[in-house]
Amino acid sequence: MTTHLKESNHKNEMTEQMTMIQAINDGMRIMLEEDDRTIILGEDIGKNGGVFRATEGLQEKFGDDRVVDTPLSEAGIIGTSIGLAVNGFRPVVEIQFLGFIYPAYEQIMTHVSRIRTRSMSHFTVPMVIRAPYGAGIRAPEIHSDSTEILFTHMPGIKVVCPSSPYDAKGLLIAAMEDPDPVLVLETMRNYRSKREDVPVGKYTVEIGKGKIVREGADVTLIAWGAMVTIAEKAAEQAAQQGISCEIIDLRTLYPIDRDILSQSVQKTTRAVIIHEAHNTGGLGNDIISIINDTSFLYLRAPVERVTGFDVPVPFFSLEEHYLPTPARVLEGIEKVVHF
Amino acid sequence: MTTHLKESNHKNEMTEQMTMIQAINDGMRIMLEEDDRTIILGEDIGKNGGVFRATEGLQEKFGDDRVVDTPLSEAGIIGTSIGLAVNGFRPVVEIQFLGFIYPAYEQIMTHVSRIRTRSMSHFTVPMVIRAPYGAGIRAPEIHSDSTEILFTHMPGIKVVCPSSPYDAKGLLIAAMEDPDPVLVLETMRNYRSKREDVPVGKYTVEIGKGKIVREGADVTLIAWGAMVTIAEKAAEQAAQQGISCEIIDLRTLYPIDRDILSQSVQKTTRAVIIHEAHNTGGLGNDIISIINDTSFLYLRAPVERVTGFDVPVPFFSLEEHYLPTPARVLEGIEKVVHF
Amino acid sequence: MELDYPIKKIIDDKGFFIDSTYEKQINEKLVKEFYFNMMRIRTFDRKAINLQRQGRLGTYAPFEGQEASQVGSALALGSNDWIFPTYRDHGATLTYGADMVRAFLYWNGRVEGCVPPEGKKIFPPAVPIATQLPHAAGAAWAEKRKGTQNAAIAYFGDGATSEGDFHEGLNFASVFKVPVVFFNQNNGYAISLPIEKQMNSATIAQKSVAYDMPGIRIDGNDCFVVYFETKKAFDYARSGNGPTLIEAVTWRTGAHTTADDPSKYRSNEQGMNIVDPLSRLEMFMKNYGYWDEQWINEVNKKITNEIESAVDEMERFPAPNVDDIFDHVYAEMPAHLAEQKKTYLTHLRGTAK
Amino acid sequence: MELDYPIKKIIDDKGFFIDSTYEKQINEKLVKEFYFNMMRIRTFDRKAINLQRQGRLGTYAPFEGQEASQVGSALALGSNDWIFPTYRDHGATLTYGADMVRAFLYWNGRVEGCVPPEGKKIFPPAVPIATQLPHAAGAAWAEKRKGTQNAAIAYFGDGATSEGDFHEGLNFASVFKVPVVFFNQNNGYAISLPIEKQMNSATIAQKSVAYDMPGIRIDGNDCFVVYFETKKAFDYARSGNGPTLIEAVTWRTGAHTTADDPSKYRSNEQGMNIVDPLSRLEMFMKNYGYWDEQWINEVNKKITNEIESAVDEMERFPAPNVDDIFDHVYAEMPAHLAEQKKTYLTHLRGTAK
Ligand SMILES: Cc1ncc(C[n+]2csc(CCOP(=O)(O)OP(=O)(O)O)c2C)c(N)n1
Ligand SMILES: Cc1ncc(C[n+]2csc(CCOP(=O)(O)OP(=O)(O)O)c2C)c(N)n1
Ligand SMILES: [Mg+2]
Ligand SMILES: [Mg+2]
Repeated sequence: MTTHLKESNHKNEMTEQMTMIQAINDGMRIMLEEDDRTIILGEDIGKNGGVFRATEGLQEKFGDDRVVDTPLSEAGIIGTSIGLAVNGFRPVVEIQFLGFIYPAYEQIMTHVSRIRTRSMSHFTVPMVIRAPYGAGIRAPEIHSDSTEILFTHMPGIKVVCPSSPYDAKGLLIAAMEDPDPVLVLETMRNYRSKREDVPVGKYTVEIGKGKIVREGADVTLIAWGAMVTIAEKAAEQAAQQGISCEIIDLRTLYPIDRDILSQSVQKTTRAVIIHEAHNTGGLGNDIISIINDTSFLYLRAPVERVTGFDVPVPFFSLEEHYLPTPARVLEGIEKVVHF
Repeated sequence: MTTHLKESNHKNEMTEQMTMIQAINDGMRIMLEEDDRTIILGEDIGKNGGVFRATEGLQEKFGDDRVVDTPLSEAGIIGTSIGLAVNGFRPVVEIQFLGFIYPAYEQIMTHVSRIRTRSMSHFTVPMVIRAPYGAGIRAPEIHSDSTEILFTHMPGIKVVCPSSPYDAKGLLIAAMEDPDPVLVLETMRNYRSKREDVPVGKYTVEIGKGKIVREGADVTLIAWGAMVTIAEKAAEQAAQQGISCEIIDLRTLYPIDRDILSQSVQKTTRAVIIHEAHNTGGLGNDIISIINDTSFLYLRAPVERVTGFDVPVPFFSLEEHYLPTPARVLEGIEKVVHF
Repeated sequence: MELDYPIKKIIDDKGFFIDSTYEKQINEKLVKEFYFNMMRIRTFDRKAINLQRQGRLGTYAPFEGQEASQVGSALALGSNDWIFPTYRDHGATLTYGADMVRAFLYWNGRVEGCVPPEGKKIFPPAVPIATQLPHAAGAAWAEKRKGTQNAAIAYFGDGATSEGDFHEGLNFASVFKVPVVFFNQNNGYAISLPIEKQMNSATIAQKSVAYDMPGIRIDGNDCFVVYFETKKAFDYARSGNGPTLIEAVTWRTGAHTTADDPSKYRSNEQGMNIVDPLSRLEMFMKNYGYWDEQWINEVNKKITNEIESAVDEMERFPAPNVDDIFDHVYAEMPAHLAEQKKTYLTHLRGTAK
Repeated sequence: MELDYPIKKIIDDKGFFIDSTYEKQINEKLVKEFYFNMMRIRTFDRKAINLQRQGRLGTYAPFEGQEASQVGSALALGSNDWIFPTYRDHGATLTYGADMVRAFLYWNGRVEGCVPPEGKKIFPPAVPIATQLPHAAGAAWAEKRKGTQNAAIAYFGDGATSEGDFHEGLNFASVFKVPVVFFNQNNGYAISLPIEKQMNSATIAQKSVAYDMPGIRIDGNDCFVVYFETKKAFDYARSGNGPTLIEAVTWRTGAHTTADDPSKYRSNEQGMNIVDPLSRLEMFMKNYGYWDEQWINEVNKKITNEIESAVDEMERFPAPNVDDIFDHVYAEMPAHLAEQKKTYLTHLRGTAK
């Protein structure tokens, strides 16, 4: 990959047990301390600390002109942040839920992603947009969308999607240091689902790099966000049948780490993609195309996709039926193995 | 396919030579005459007849309360049309260019496509959104987007994309009679590029059905909109090398006609997809997935895609370099044939 | 601008008439209707919070403090009018005729909660803020084009005024002079954001000037002024004069939702000076001889019974049907979706055994 | 509301002072600056139309009739201020210091046309209507936060007021009291739509009430009033008072763009009563002794030369570089894009031979 951020080495560094939401908070705190161009904006992020507490304590510490409660106006937030970004600041915007980013879609599609191109790099938009996304937390309608592809089909921005506290902090800091706009998708299901050791200092996780979270020989499972856990559970069950799964946590959705995908699939010769977005038009298709382009002759079975259905994300009493489950993933694994 | 509209039979019917823009105009005229629930809304569609003249003469004929010039406000147009649609009307909205649909994206994504689901079919949105799209007519920035996938990853709406006058009228009427919302993408390059015989009366082209526009044996070319012509030119050149191309004009982008794709690819064993949208996240990926799912064992070579690049559609002095050309398609054909 | 938009009231904080011109129009029937409906939705609201605490309901958005606004406005509607609520307006829709069982179901993540009784033009609650304003304008426009006397009302909060859709909805409504009432409940906060940070304007009512439509500012805790002013706006709309913007100044007594902790962003004292709309009505009833203990007791019993049995019915409601997630996407299911449904139902049967 | 927002003028249609308080502030230097700049951009504009007719330029959006608005406002800016134009505001950006060769290039579909001279804070023209308003608010906010005295101006048309971004931009600017001037050119039409159908409000200026910000309505064909009122708004902004909305009432003499046929939607008589801003300035100059034939001839010659040589340079400008479509998407090109570029350049070389 070509991004200039390198994964740091922290072998001897102090760490702390953090949840993903704490790690995100910590990442913003560090950058607010280090770089006074950093400015955080969003709805209810100040006194309230954000509806998920991602910005808890930051306004108290850095003041309400650096951690700014904005009016309820996503296009306004992104639009003014563009002005801030082209004029020397580094805005980090919280969109309360990914499903509420749509009013700002024009600003992102026609400006955030295109100002560099349009001005031949004279103006740039070093902006981070953070958005909680995904289903499974019994939230009201529209709060559970995972429409990542609306942003991966948009040259000019990058999209990352951490699944762990460590990656969340490292990718967020990388995004905040990136010279270009980065959308950070945060899976709500993982906000508090586990703690892990996270360095207390500054470090980055390179944008554009996936990670093998489980090594295996027979099938490659490709997932991101909350689906990594689903893949892990399915892999456990498959192991009991003697099927060895390798799992890739994609981590960056644009630009995709093609090398990690092709290397793994060429080794295992089979792939199952898991995502919670709708099947049609989902990012799974991009991954199938990458496999088609790079590993056609290696494949022993058609690539399987286990995804959300082609229906609006249901109201929460039925959302479990929308989301991929370990059982459905297992079926996909069996299908490619027994093809 | 499952839509209830059936292709009519017009062997003995009167026809007239029409361009695509005339055929579209004619389709709206017929429905305005036939169904007084029809109401046309948009910017500059009244006196001015639309910036492309698609609605020319309609306001004069049907009055300014049925062919309505609206304020410059896409979310307002779509939003109020939702109210009209749930309350008995059948709005047909013109968005001046697809690149200006983004301000209405929230209304389309969270309402147009979801009101049926949300209300268990109690409220429905029989609305048509027409949008000229695509590059190649030396238009200013943002006027040349082909972001169809923003709407094919949106359960609840259908997307059609005619490339010929006949299909344009037939699909438009089918869309206007459809009980669900339909986005009609109109490739500007074909508005006046050719005339053909079009029945003067009412007929429909079934939504969800592709069309073989050239039969062939060696490679299947899959295209829609302006790219059909590009595919045809490439097929001519390939024929000179003795390569026989079959061409599918997809016509409907959601739901895709999986049968026509799998039948053709299983016959030819090779496929090249041509679209002007960006490669990453483009509809080509969906088609590769369909081929993966249905025709894995038939394929002799990885599917090729010849598409717009992963860059914002350039300003028009360079747009020819963004768009697929017959020469690039020919390379793709050679690649799959000589794999 | 505040001076140009004084808050209109009919009764004061102690329940005495300020504007006695209304004395004649307010009779026992009306007063009891107010009391009944306000008490009914208050009881519903508190019950919902309780159910949520017990894990019998999902996250819930309470409207306590806003009963006069919701009941006063909803009672002003005719039975063929349209109503476009938000998630916080179940008080209004229940008053207008929504089904209480379904209102509970809604908060249990049941899509059935969005389906109105046949013939009641109650739109599903808008979750994306302000998006319902253009819908209401469109539905009202349709009524106008049909030549009926029906109108529409859109409910929305102070925070909603910052969204583009607020502006586009009002602009359309004013340009096409459609019979719609934009009913704003200014409850002081949008989640944690106080109105002073939401907007620079002293009032919401004054935003009507941008569209040359009437704008009025009323005491949203005075059910009488809410009722009569909404009625006026409807009359104005039905007579072909177009839309009105009403700012009902009220107060959200509780949390934004049951998932929210208001102590993080507002002090306990805030809102202390605001007299609860139900207490105010009670005082009014006592002041003017409408208070009838026996009737009150009966009414309260009736309400309790209704609510208990609605909860009961909600909890005995048939379990959610997986088919529903597939069956209402299109009028006719596309082939690929039918396949997804079939595969999934087969899978479910497989894992069930 | 129209009465509350009378159109301010300094000179009348015949070029005589109405408001003589300005007599002292208007001196020869200023008058000549106005004349020079207005004549310069008029000549540019007409040249561009000609070039388009000859096929030497793409579709072009003329601004004839709006020169007083564009020059009067642009001259009021300080050299460190920001300017956020639309496609129709090349008159303003040229006056402010944009490069004329690049202005021509822009209309030839050359992305180079968006790149301002170093140090000039000229944003690329906004094509999606009204989207630049929040940008201007944000850039102004940045200046405020940096503690400078710089401000920003956003240009936009009457049609733009209908978009949500107009509303959201003005709301943000007023809430955060940022130093920005929202400069509206009400030229009567948005393509074919007359302002009466765009909005129900009698004026655009009154929309300022929604944000409690100053709104003024000026004669956009009177370069003096445009200049002094814009300057006032900038002073107000620089002093920390926040934004102003200015409605400059003007007229688009020509077509919306060279692809548009205005006879479809407006009659020839419309606008006949409007005195051309340049003629008006000429009358003023003659009325008050500023008209100096010799200087005029020199200036016109100078302008013609400048424009001819700009056209010349535009046409001799290096051909568009295919690399550019790949090179400015990210600071560092992602691998897959590098591969696309390489493959395509190889393909090009292959087909070239
Ligand atoms: C477009 C959008 N952005 C954000 C949200 C999240 N959200 C839900 S309610 C709310 C505050 C609404 O405030 P207000 O309009 O005053 O209504 P209230 O909740 O006070 O009734 C927010 C920000 C949303 N639902 N939609
Ligand atoms: C979001 C969006 N919708 C539609 C268009 C197409 N369009 C270009 S200019 C224009 C009219 C603009 O009118 P106005 O704001 O009055 O500016 P003027 O052209 O008169 O200077 C329209 C509708 C656009 N550029 N952007
Ligand atoms: Mg509120
Ligand atoms: Mg205009």
